[in-house]
Amino acid sequence: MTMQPLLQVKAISKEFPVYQGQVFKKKTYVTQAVKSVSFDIFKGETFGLVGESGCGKTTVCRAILQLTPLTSGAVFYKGNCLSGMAKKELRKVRRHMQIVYQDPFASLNPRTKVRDIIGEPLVIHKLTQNRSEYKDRVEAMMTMVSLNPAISGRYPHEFSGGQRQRISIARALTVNPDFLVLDEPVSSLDVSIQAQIINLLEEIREKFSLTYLFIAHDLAVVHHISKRVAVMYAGEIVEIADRQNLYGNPSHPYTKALLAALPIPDPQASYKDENAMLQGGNGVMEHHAGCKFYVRCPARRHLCQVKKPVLKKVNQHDHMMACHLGES
Amino acid sequence: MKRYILKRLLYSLLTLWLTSMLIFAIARILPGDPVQGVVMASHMGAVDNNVIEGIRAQFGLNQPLTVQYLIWVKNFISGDWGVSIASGEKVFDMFMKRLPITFELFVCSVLWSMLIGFPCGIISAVKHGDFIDRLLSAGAVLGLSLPVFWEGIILIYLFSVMLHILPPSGFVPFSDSIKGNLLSIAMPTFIMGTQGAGLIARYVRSSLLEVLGQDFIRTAYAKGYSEIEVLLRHALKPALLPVATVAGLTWGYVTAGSFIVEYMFAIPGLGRMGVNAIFSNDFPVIQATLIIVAINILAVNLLVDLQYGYLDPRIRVQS
Amino acid sequence: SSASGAPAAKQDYMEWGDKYCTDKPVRGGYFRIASPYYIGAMNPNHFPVMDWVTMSYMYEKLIVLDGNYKPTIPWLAESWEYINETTVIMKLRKNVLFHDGSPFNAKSLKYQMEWILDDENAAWTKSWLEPLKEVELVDEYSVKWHFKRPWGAFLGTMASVPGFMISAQALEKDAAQKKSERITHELIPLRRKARAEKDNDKVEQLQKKITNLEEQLKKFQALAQNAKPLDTNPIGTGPYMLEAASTDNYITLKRNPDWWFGKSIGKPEMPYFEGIKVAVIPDPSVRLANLKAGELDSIVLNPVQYRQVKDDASLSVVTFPVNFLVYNIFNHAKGPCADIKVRMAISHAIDREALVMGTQQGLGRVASCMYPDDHWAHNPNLKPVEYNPELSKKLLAEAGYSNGLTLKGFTVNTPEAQAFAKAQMAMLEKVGITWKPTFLSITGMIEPFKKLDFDLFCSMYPWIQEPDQIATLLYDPKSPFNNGRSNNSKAIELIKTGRETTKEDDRRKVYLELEKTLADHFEDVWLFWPTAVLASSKKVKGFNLEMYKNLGESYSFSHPLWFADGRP
Amino acid sequence: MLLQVSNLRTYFKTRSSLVKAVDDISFELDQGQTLSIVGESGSGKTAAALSLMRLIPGSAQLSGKIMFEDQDIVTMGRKALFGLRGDKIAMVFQDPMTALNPVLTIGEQLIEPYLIHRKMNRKQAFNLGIALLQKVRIQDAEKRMHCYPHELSGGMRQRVMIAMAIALHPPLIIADEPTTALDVSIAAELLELLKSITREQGSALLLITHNLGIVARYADKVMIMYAGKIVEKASKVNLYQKPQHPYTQGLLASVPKISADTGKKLTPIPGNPPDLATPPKGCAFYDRCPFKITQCGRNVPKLTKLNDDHEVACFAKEAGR
Amino acid sequence: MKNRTLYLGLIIIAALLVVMAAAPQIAPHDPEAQDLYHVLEGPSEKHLLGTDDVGRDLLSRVITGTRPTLLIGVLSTLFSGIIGVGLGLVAGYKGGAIDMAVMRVTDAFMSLPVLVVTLALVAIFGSGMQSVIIAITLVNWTGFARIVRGEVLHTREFVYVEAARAMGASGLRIIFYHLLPNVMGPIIVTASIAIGGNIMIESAVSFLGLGAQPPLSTWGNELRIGYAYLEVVPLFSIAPGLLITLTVLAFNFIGDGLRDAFDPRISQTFNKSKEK
Ligand SMILES: Nc1ncnc2c1ncn2[C@@H]1O[C@H](COP(=O)(O)OP(=O)(O)OP(=O)(O)O)[C@@H](O)[C@H]1O
Ligand SMILES: Nc1ncnc2c1ncn2[C@@H]1O[C@H](COP(=O)(O)OP(=O)(O)OP(=O)(O)O)[C@@H](O)[C@H]1O
Ligand SMILES: [Mg+2]
Ligand SMILES: [Mg+2]
Repeated sequence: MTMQPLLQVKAISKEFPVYQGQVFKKKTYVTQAVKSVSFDIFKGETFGLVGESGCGKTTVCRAILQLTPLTSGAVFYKGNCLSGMAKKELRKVRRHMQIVYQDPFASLNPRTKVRDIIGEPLVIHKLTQNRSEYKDRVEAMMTMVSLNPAISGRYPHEFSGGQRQRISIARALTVNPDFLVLDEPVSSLDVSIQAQIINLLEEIREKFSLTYLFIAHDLAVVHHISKRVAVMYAGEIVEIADRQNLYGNPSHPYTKALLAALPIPDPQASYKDENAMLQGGNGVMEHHAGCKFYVRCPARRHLCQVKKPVLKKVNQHDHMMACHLGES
Repeated sequence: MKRYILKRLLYSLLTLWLTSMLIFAIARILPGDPVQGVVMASHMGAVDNNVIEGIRAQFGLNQPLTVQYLIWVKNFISGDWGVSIASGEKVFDMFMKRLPITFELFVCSVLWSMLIGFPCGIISAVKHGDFIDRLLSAGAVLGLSLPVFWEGIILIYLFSVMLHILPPSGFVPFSDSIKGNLLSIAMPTFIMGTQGAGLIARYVRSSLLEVLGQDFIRTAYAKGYSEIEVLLRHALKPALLPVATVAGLTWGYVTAGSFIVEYMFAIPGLGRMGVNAIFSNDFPVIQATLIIVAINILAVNLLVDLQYGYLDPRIRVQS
Repeated sequence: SSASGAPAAKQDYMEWGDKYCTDKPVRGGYFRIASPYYIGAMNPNHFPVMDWVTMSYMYEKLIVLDGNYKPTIPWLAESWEYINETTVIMKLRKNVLFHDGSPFNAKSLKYQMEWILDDENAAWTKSWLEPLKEVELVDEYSVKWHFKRPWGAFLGTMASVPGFMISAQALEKDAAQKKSERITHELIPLRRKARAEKDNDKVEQLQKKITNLEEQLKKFQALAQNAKPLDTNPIGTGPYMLEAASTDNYITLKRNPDWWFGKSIGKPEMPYFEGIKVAVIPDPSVRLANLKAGELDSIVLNPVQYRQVKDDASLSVVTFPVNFLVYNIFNHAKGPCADIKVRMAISHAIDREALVMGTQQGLGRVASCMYPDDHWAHNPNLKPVEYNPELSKKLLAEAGYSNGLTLKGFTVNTPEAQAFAKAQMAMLEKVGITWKPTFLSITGMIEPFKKLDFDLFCSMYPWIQEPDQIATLLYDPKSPFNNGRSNNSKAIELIKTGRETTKEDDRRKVYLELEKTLADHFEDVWLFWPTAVLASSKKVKGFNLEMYKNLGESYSFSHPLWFADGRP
Repeated sequence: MLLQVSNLRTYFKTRSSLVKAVDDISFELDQGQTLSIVGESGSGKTAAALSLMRLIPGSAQLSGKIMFEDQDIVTMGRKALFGLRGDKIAMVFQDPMTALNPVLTIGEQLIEPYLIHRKMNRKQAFNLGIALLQKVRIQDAEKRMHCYPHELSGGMRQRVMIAMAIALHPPLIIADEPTTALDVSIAAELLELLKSITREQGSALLLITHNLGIVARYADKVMIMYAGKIVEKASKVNLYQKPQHPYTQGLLASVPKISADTGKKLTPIPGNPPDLATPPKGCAFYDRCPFKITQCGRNVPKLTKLNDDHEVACFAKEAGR
Repeated sequence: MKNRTLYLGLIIIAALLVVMAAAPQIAPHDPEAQDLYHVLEGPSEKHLLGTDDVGRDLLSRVITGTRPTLLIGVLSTLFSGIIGVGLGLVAGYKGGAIDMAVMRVTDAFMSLPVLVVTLALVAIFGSGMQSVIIAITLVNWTGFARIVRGEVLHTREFVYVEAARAMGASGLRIIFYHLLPNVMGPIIVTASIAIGGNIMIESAVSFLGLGAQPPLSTWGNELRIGYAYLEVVPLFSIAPGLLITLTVLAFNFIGDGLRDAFDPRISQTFNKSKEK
């Protein structure tokens, strides 16, 4: 693969100072939400990102779209560095990169009519000449995501979760972007609506040859939609590979654990590997030099506690992993 | 924590500095020569220009404003608050005489407003939508919306002229007679407190409604608590957080109210002194009054901010 | 003049008996009254004094006024005589003690006058004594007053603030204390300088100065021992003395058991009240409520409150004339009112009768000029300006304002003054004059006065006693209170003459002439002389309206009140 | 029978309409059993669960019968109800982020059931609380007792909720989507925990979820809800192997499977669920149903027994049988 | 349920607006016509409420007083709202140094007692309706600024705001299009309290003699003069007093109602769960 990637994420890190206090905030400590994460996304592919809740997936998305300043690292879009780009230019680039948020309830302005939500990017980027063109575009978008244009005058709270997620998608697509970040677009939906949305996303991708960064908890969903998948744990990528390799040959203990715990909708089936089940809580701050996964890892060794594993190739298929296990 | 308090204090001082400039500006751009004003107001008849000029010079009115400001700040900090133009008394002494009176009135009013405001707010939140809620809510607004002086004169006629229960006006110091003292501040306290009570009731209600709508309240019920226990053990504390802010605001309301109430009820407190000073443009007193009120309000807000941490652990500063 | 020692029994003001009061006075009780202001400084010569009523319970004047506001009644002065135009010999009452036990005599009088004249004591009354050259001691109870020039207002002045007799001992201590304070302040920088100075000569010089001051300081400190500032510890000769004071709250006075007057007329029970409590209540409605609630025994009401008490069976209500003037000032220096036609038009446009009716409940006397109709300087031949809107319109047209005239102005921001201004606005509107007064606090008025930024200003002048005072104040161009910048040369001449005329009859003529001159020039719009309303609880005894009307303040001083059964 | 619900209806009054969140449902649950409720979001699962504890707002209308240990919760007096909640029936709420009081420590909240129902003193209760935390495998239990909810991770908070629910060994535990916000490994761990506790204590578990994988693993019986009604009720195995209602079939078909051919499209149920405020006249699924017959548009189908542990409410099925 | 009070409020205000607009027509007498020989009379057939201190018809005075009273209440609220909301939005959205600066200034203004500053400013600008409005505005914007800032701090964290940024929206657009409508609820409530509060401040200022100037007459002014005659003509003070209270109540009812309409969460009742 010598192709130029559409998006390059180079060693991005993000720290959040944790502020406390009502009126006068005070920095108390720093959360390392994302730590030196790198990956490339190629045109036309769907790149899946999974990981435990709170491991920094959303933060990666926001970092890519420059919605939060990076602590270090850089993001390149079509070879241009986005970090440190002038505001005006960035706003132009943003036309081509859109995001669909995790929470369909929170990401729509509750006091804006659906037609104005979907049409807002058109207004911002001044893409339509007049009212009727605007209306046409909005209606076309709504039809595409199978929403009835007749209800364009309603407010978000009058829609169901699935419909809202479709509104978000329509909004993201109005400006014909090249790259779409999908941050858990289906997590809060039930399975049938989830299926609707996933189908819709796939259709659109084929139709407009879009590129996706797709995040989800549900490994089956990620499996279904992604070409390559990265697994995150506590702000770091611990494993990254294409779908077949990752699901067929998981290497990192955390990936193994995730796959092992995957509930299968068949009462007769049993877990793949009961031994891979994890113990201990998540999110507990671990302050040692070694692997973040150390405490919960079923295969931990002493080395893991003192030395931090780095992401490196485990086989020829660009399968990378950060664990001492692979080492001798 | 210490650092936080320090920083918070620093901000308050910064605000105070801004306030002091505002206050100085207000006091100095008031039109009219205070000295001449007092001469006119005191009906003393002929006073010639020399006398007036002499008095003016005493107050250093001929220096540039910036110099006057700096001198004022310096003196103020060192406890020399100047001399009242209207009475010739030392402003600091005037304050010390009146402070306890106004303070008593304040504390009683704030207590009273809490005593009334909290239960009303709680009941009307619990009985949300019921008749009693609407009654209490209307009552709270009424408390806010009765013009102070009007309420005052009606109460005076009711309780003093008709029923002879309370003295119509005047202040009896605590040291003279405890009963007399309490009776003499009953009506002023009631009036000042009602305003605050209205405010508190409204805020307690809405804040409690907000809390009562939250999921953890349901959790509490699920454990087997009764309504009253849920209210006391789970709802009240989180609901108090926004109310604490309002308690700070109430303090401001009470301050504003004190200016008229003290005038009406002939209570020799700071409020009345302030009003008199404004009318006679007695700027040493105006400045001192305003700065004290400002310090007072800032301090209360500071306290309110600091105790947020105790009410809400999410805000609590970790050391 | 009467002989020293015994009071002149035949004098009216001392009349005391069945003729005026059938009840027998009883002693006891605290008399509760109210004042809108706290008294302020309690040395009448200091600044400011806001409550003269309370002041007069504690201090007594040399001379008091009769029913016509003429300074004829001997009080602490027993008798006086003009030896010539610039000298008066005065005999003083004997056996009068100040509240601190020190005697009132020629020496104390002389000290007080010198104290007032001494710049260091910052007595605002100093300018009143400007014509005074010297007070010469004749014997223990007589003094000779020497003037720089003929001083017509001398007696009037002694019946006024400088005539309030103060304990010389207290004055001296007070002054000494102030001086030692001042020296202490002076010493601080000197000492610092001396310490810092390198040059030996200069150090010596400074040291000398310091020693000098230190000696003075010692002297004054010795003098000031146990001194209490007079401003808070009044020492007079009056029937009551200070018991307790709480700033802005109340003052209580207690009976002076050694009051000379009662004893001298054989009524040692005088004064009858055990004490007086003056509550400070700024709001008039609250004052009235206090009276109705039985918390006060007597108050003076606004005329507008008259309706609220006149039918109250529990109160006795009397109305009596007061020596105030309510009038409008013209701006003589600038604007349309410099034109006499305009002034006449305005004067004729105001229906004074209706004004008194509507805004004063009919309580008030329509004014012809500045001196009230019961004042000795009042000119009885002058008639109030007639209400005649037609004439007014005609005059306006003549003045060139046939299309109407807009006037600027202001007035005090009390409800009474507002009602008053509102009524006048409507009257002026009828003849085509638009007057838009703003309502200002007293201090707020000073700017527009200075800038002459008004045409017509609605005002009041209180306590018209010595005719020279009001005349000088309002119509002398040099006066800081001549706010209208009136500059009537004839009037100015007459005022000067009045000041230097010492013969009573001659003075009166001068003032009658002055009034006529002012009236002829429509110098101001004199509206009315108010009438006061006094409401008291039925228990308060001893007030005879007839006698008060005849004798004025000399009656109040000589006829103290009492409670029917010695209790409020 | 531990719990017997018959003709339960829960209607919410809103400003403009009456929302029939739960509309005439009946089911029963025995000791030691796990009953799972599955359904679209907004189909009334939470409302049904809350109704069981009468935790619905005062303005809501509740009717029917909820017989729990021979008492009817619907008509029960307040005192008895308070005695029941937490002691006999406990609930793990949907969102652990908001279900804990943010201003009280974990410990304070955890020991409340003991204080309320066992009248213990604080110290005793506190020790029991530590044991509870250990039971749900929270490390440093004693230290954690003094933490505030915001100081814990989502998974830990969910554990605390579970600990609180099992404190008094209630005969019935209701768990309302206890793992939706969590990743699979933590979810699995928590459910294992819950399951083992019910096994040990013999409690019944009412498990609400829309994750069919979880149902498959932990439930004994399954109830499918659609628009406030039960459309299918069966034992787990029956349901997965022979789903009868078209909605159930649709649900099962829409689940993506790892083993499946990745190129294939998922097969969702077309259309949207109806508005509960204005339910259609006939079957609520009518618009989206591929097998609808005329009757479906006119009448509401009743739940009918197919065999001992399978019931379905569908005219098409009835007709086809 | 709650709507009933909203309607009641609306009806009262509508009635007042009608009275305000049609004042010249419905006032039975010329409100300025004085009759100095019939002052302070009780209610009669000719004067339904009696006459005031210079013999004007009280009813007509009260009717014509509607306009300035409402104007003072509404305009000063409007102006302080504009300033306060503007600053609050900017401070809350921008954060950092701007926020800090704005909030310090706000705190400084806030720590001055409303009445005193009003008095002082009125003394500077001269008394009269304009200065009362200016004065109240200068003091009252702080409340708006604080509340709006607080709300914005909270609202700007909503994902839809970030979504707008992701779309390339400018700061101005976010502030006015996304933040402002969503903080409208608290603004409305604050405004409804403020309108009443401002009418009260005006009456207090009038009480101290610095309010609106004749011939303009506000209820506050009427009340202040009338209160001196409480015993003679009780209606002189009671009528305007009741009207003030009624108006303040009405505005508060409207505010509460509108807030409820704006904010679905408020409709929750005791022990009810959050609607999803
Ligand atoms: N604005 C913020 N301020 C402080 N900490 C933050 C902020 N945003 C995220 N974090 C922290 O950064 C970490 C990563 O958060 P992020 O939202 O990226 O996780 P996530 O992987 O998207 O989780 P989820 O699956 O729950 O969506 C968390 O610990 C979170 O608490
Ligand atoms: N307090 C309430 N007032 C009015 N309507 C309500 C109330 N609570 C729930 N509803 C409505 O009742 C219906 C059922 O809600 P419920 O919460 O039981 O759904 P659910 O099946 O639990 O959904 P989810 O999977 O999203 O949790 C929904 O339409 C909801 O809007
Ligand atoms: Mg996320
Ligand atoms: Mg639910």
